[in-house]
Amino acid sequence: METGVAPFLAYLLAAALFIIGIRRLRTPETARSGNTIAAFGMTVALIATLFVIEFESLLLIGAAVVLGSVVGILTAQRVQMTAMPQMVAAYNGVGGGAAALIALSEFYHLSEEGSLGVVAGTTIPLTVLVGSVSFMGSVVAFSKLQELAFTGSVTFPLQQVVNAVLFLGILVLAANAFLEGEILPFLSPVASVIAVLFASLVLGVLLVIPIGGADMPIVISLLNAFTGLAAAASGFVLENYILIIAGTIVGASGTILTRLMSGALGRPLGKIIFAGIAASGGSKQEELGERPVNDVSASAVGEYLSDEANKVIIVPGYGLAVAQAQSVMKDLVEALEKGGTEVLFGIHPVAGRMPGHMNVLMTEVGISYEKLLDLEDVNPEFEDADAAIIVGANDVVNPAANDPEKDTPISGMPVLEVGNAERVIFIKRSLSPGFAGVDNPLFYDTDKTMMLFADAKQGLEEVVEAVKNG
Amino acid sequence: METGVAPFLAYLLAAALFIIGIRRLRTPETARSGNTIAAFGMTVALIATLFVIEFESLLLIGAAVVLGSVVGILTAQRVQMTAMPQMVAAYNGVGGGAAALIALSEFYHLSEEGSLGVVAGTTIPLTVLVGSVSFMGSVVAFSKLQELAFTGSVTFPLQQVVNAVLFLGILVLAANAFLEGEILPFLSPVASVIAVLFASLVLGVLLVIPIGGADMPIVISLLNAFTGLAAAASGFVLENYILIIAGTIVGASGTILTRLMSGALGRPLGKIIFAGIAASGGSKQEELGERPVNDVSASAVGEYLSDEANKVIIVPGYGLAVAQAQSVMKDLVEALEKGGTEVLFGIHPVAGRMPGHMNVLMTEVGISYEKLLDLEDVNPEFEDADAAIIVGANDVVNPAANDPEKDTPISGMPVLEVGNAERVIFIKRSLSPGFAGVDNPLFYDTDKTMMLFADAKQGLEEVVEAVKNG
Amino acid sequence: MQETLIQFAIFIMAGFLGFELISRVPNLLHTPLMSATNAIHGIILVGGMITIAADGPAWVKAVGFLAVFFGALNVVGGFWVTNRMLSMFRPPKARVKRRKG
Amino acid sequence: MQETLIQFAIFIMAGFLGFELISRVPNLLHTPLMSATNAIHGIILVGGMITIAADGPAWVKAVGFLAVFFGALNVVGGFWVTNRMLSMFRPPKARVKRRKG
Ligand SMILES: NC(=O)c1ccc[n+]([C@@H]2O[C@H](COP(=O)([O-])OP(=O)(O)OC[C@H]3O[C@@H](n4cnc5c(N)ncnc54)[C@H](OP(=O)(O)O)[C@@H]3O)[C@@H](O)[C@H]2O)c1
Ligand SMILES: NC(=O)c1ccc[n+]([C@@H]2O[C@H](COP(=O)([O-])OP(=O)(O)OC[C@H]3O[C@@H](n4cnc5c(N)ncnc54)[C@H](OP(=O)(O)O)[C@@H]3O)[C@@H](O)[C@H]2O)c1
Repeated sequence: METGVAPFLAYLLAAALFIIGIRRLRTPETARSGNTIAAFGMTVALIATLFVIEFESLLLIGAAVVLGSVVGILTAQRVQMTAMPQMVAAYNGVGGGAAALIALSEFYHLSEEGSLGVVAGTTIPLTVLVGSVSFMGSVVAFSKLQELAFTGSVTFPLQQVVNAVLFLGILVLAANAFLEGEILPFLSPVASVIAVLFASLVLGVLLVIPIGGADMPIVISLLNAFTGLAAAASGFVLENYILIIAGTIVGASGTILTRLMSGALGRPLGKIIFAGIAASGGSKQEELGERPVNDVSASAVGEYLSDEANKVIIVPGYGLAVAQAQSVMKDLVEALEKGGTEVLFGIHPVAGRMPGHMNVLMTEVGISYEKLLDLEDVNPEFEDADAAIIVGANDVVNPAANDPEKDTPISGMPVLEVGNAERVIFIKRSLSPGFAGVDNPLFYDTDKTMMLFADAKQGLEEVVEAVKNG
Repeated sequence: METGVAPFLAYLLAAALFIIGIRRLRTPETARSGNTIAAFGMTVALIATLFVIEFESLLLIGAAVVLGSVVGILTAQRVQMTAMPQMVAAYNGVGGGAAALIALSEFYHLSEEGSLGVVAGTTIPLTVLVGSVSFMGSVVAFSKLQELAFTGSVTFPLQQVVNAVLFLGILVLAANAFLEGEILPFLSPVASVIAVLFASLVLGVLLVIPIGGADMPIVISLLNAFTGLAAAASGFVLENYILIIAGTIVGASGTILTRLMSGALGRPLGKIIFAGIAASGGSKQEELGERPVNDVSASAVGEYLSDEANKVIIVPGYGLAVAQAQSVMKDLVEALEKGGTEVLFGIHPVAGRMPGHMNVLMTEVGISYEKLLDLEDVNPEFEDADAAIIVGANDVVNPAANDPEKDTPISGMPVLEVGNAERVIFIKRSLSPGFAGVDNPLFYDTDKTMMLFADAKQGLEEVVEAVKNG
Repeated sequence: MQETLIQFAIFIMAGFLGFELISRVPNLLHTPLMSATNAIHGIILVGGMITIAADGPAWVKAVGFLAVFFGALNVVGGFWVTNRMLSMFRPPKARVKRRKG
Repeated sequence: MQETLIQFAIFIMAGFLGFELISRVPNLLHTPLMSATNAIHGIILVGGMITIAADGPAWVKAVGFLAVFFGALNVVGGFWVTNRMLSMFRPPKARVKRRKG
């Protein structure tokens, strides 16, 4: 389809606005305006599109857009910050679904016209496949994270074989569509593409159910890249440059974030996706309950903090998000600062369940991002800190990761060196390890470590009380 | 011109190799391979071009390429590192010249075919203009830096008016070429473009002669951007994507470096180019010879360094390059380190006469780049340094730049805070200020500062002797 | 063919650009980044609008309708939630210069 | 027209990409960077080769010859001298981890 000059330039403007928007996501000061600029770019692209399409369809389009927007606003406005991973999954899924449906109807149009070339003939089934996998994969990821269904790792015998057969079937159907029914004469090309769509939906489910809930963010990031590439592929079919540019940029983005996460987890991506080992991770924990720990009360912690601590570094982790303890955390910071104690945060890149997730939760309750130091910046600070308070985290502070004698799933991952602080205070419910299932030697350092066994929220509340009274 | 599939993909590969090559210029470890990769990309592009052109021309092309390569290798192999600015100017100039000549002959071809459209009709004269200005501008810059001709600021009455008239003339000639001689019937289109070329050569000279030699790096960087854009413009005319991509990337590069330099100089680009004030800069120096300074001998400096200094930070500047003192500098480092003194370098972004120039000179003599700290990294180091040795530099260490009461050409420029060191040692020939013509209050701090008045090379040699004996 | 080649060139350029752009976003902002890029791939909505506008039987129209609905949900929800997140990254009142190292 | 538009799109993308690429090169390497990009715009040599190959009178051939000569000088000299510079940036023998700040 030839786009006119004005729409083409509008698309180019939109692409430039996306680029400028993403550039501005580099600093917290400019990030919000960056998002606004990108949204403006989207508006430009959509308005330009209205000029290249027939007038009659406007009503249908308008209805769908309004409906989608309303649902989008309602969900986006209500979601809790701790539920961000599943929200991103949901929006990503519908994007993938849209790509698959568009490819399907484009296939219908092109084969009606009889103008299906090599490019469209191969790209369309691919887009249907990728988009559908992204859709159902995201649905499953959403259900896992929201704990609606498929929690844990769902496996069944011969799973890999079933996946392989299904994938082969999809290839045959795609070839049949491209070759106009020469392979399976009873299936018309359009019917074949529809079959590809449904088979890919099933594949999406099967691919994601064996992966443990904690690995979901990686899956979501990967599916995000997939959806971007599906959009780019649609751009090839529709000969629309804005789709190619924006889709590819998102594809690259998702790829980088995925690599970053799997890298920080110290496990190759392939293992996460194909082995479903994540689920078994949690079960590796050895029974070590016999070793003594320094089990303390919240008031003991509060006393130490208000009497002895001039500088405290807090390390939040996944458990804080689960317990929704972020606003109590703010209370603790205020109580400590009122008493003249300096408070900093050490945010590990993979703390929580989504990259940068802890930063969002802490800023949500009004803790300034200038206090949120990353790994490199905070590690030298522990040396002159009087206490490191670890709330609902384990892996990101586990010195076992850098013990050359141990071979653990987190071996080699740089961690926050909380052990350099004067005292180490853990607030968690038990001695159970975290996501990676690796026991933490710091728990048993009875001279240095205080273990406060409690839910993060309750524990923090009690500590805040104690600090205020202390 | 339609490029075939294979050459097109080869061009795309070449573009990718350029991009990867530039990416690798980010760290000293990878930079050399980056340059090799870019050179390989160039080879790919050139070989691909051999497949799109007629066989008969190969001899002519071969001869020109061999000749150009021989001259290129000979000059590149012989040039001294201190002469890098003029060498870059020279290569840049020939690139601009090539762009202008190509545009001219392309104009001839298209007007013969009668297929000169709006795009080519406007782009070609522009390319001729930009390329020719870049050519002669670079020639003038080269002569200034090599001190062959035009040294200092060459001005004459009504210079701006002459430039404006010349520019208008070029516009008329260009319009005449585009309108097939409708404005000046006695000049054929091709003759008009030739006239544009010659007039632009003159303009190139006139634009650059009033700018002082010290401002030349900025001019060179700007002309570098120009040549890149001329190459991109040729790409539009020849419908060749590799020219567009590579040319634009270089255009962007030159623009950034130019902004960086003029920003660091604290003067808007417009002033540098249109006012020729740079020349007057050096003459602003006030006569302050009466104020006492602590004039010392090389042996006194050597004695202090070997007896009292455990940590020394050296700040090299333009004078070091002029005096070719880089290898003596290496001797000094070795002598000091032998005596157990820690030696670091503080490299200001605009020290010398080209961005990053001092780094090249220091690494040339084998000083490890890990010792070359930039502004941000070195400033905190001065506090526990026993001496800061400033060799042939002034502006980059001048505290007057940050004196709110003074309004100088360098006001606002961040400088190296040498005053925080225990002692400050200047090695320069006189009390004359540097490029910006701003007197340095540190000269007159007789308690803290030692002034060793000497040529950088001689002075350093004597200091090295003294350190060895001390 | 030429057309496809050029699209491929654009694709390669956009890929490089994407890598450069994203790799400079700090971890602090990775969650909003993921959410914002997620919204940007809602650009697929443009494709949906073009497709829905072409002639076709009811089922194809229905498919197009669903696609546009999905796309709009992706775009609007994505940008909205990103904005909500980023509005929390307020600049600190008393700006403390963060010590390096 | 469509062709020119697409070229323009490529131009814009390359411009953004150029900015991102260059702005990440540290000052330490700015001189080699300037020299290397200078060599890259020698790509104009491709244009010279195409032009010289087209038919034309002797003066046009001569112009083309000069253009190719200039272009080759730009390319070869530029990469060569950059390589000379960069070969001096040897990795330090005893690698001292540079203290931050
Ligand atoms: N950020 C990402 O992008 C990402 C993505 C995927 C995976 N991961 C992985 O997730 C892990 C993150 O490390 P992390 O240190 O943040 O978490 P973690 O190592 O998984 O530890 C979480 C801890 O929180 C505690 N906890 C759970 N619920 C709690 C509650 N209600 N109150 C108090 N404590 C509670 C658990 O101990 P109790 O049961 O004893 O309370 C557990 O030890 C890393 O291994 C990382 O690789 C991260
Ligand atoms: N790097 C860039 O990209 C760039 C580009 C354009 C302009 N600039 C400007 O250049 C300046 C660079 O600052 P800078 O501190 O390096 O240099 P500077 O301020 O220009 O000072 C150079 C000093 O070197 C001394 N000198 C000259 N020849 C000497 C010799 N043979 N032996 C010993 N000393 C000699 C001069 O003093 P005596 O005459 O007393 O010896 C002069 O004070 C800045 O103002 C910068 O803005 C830089």
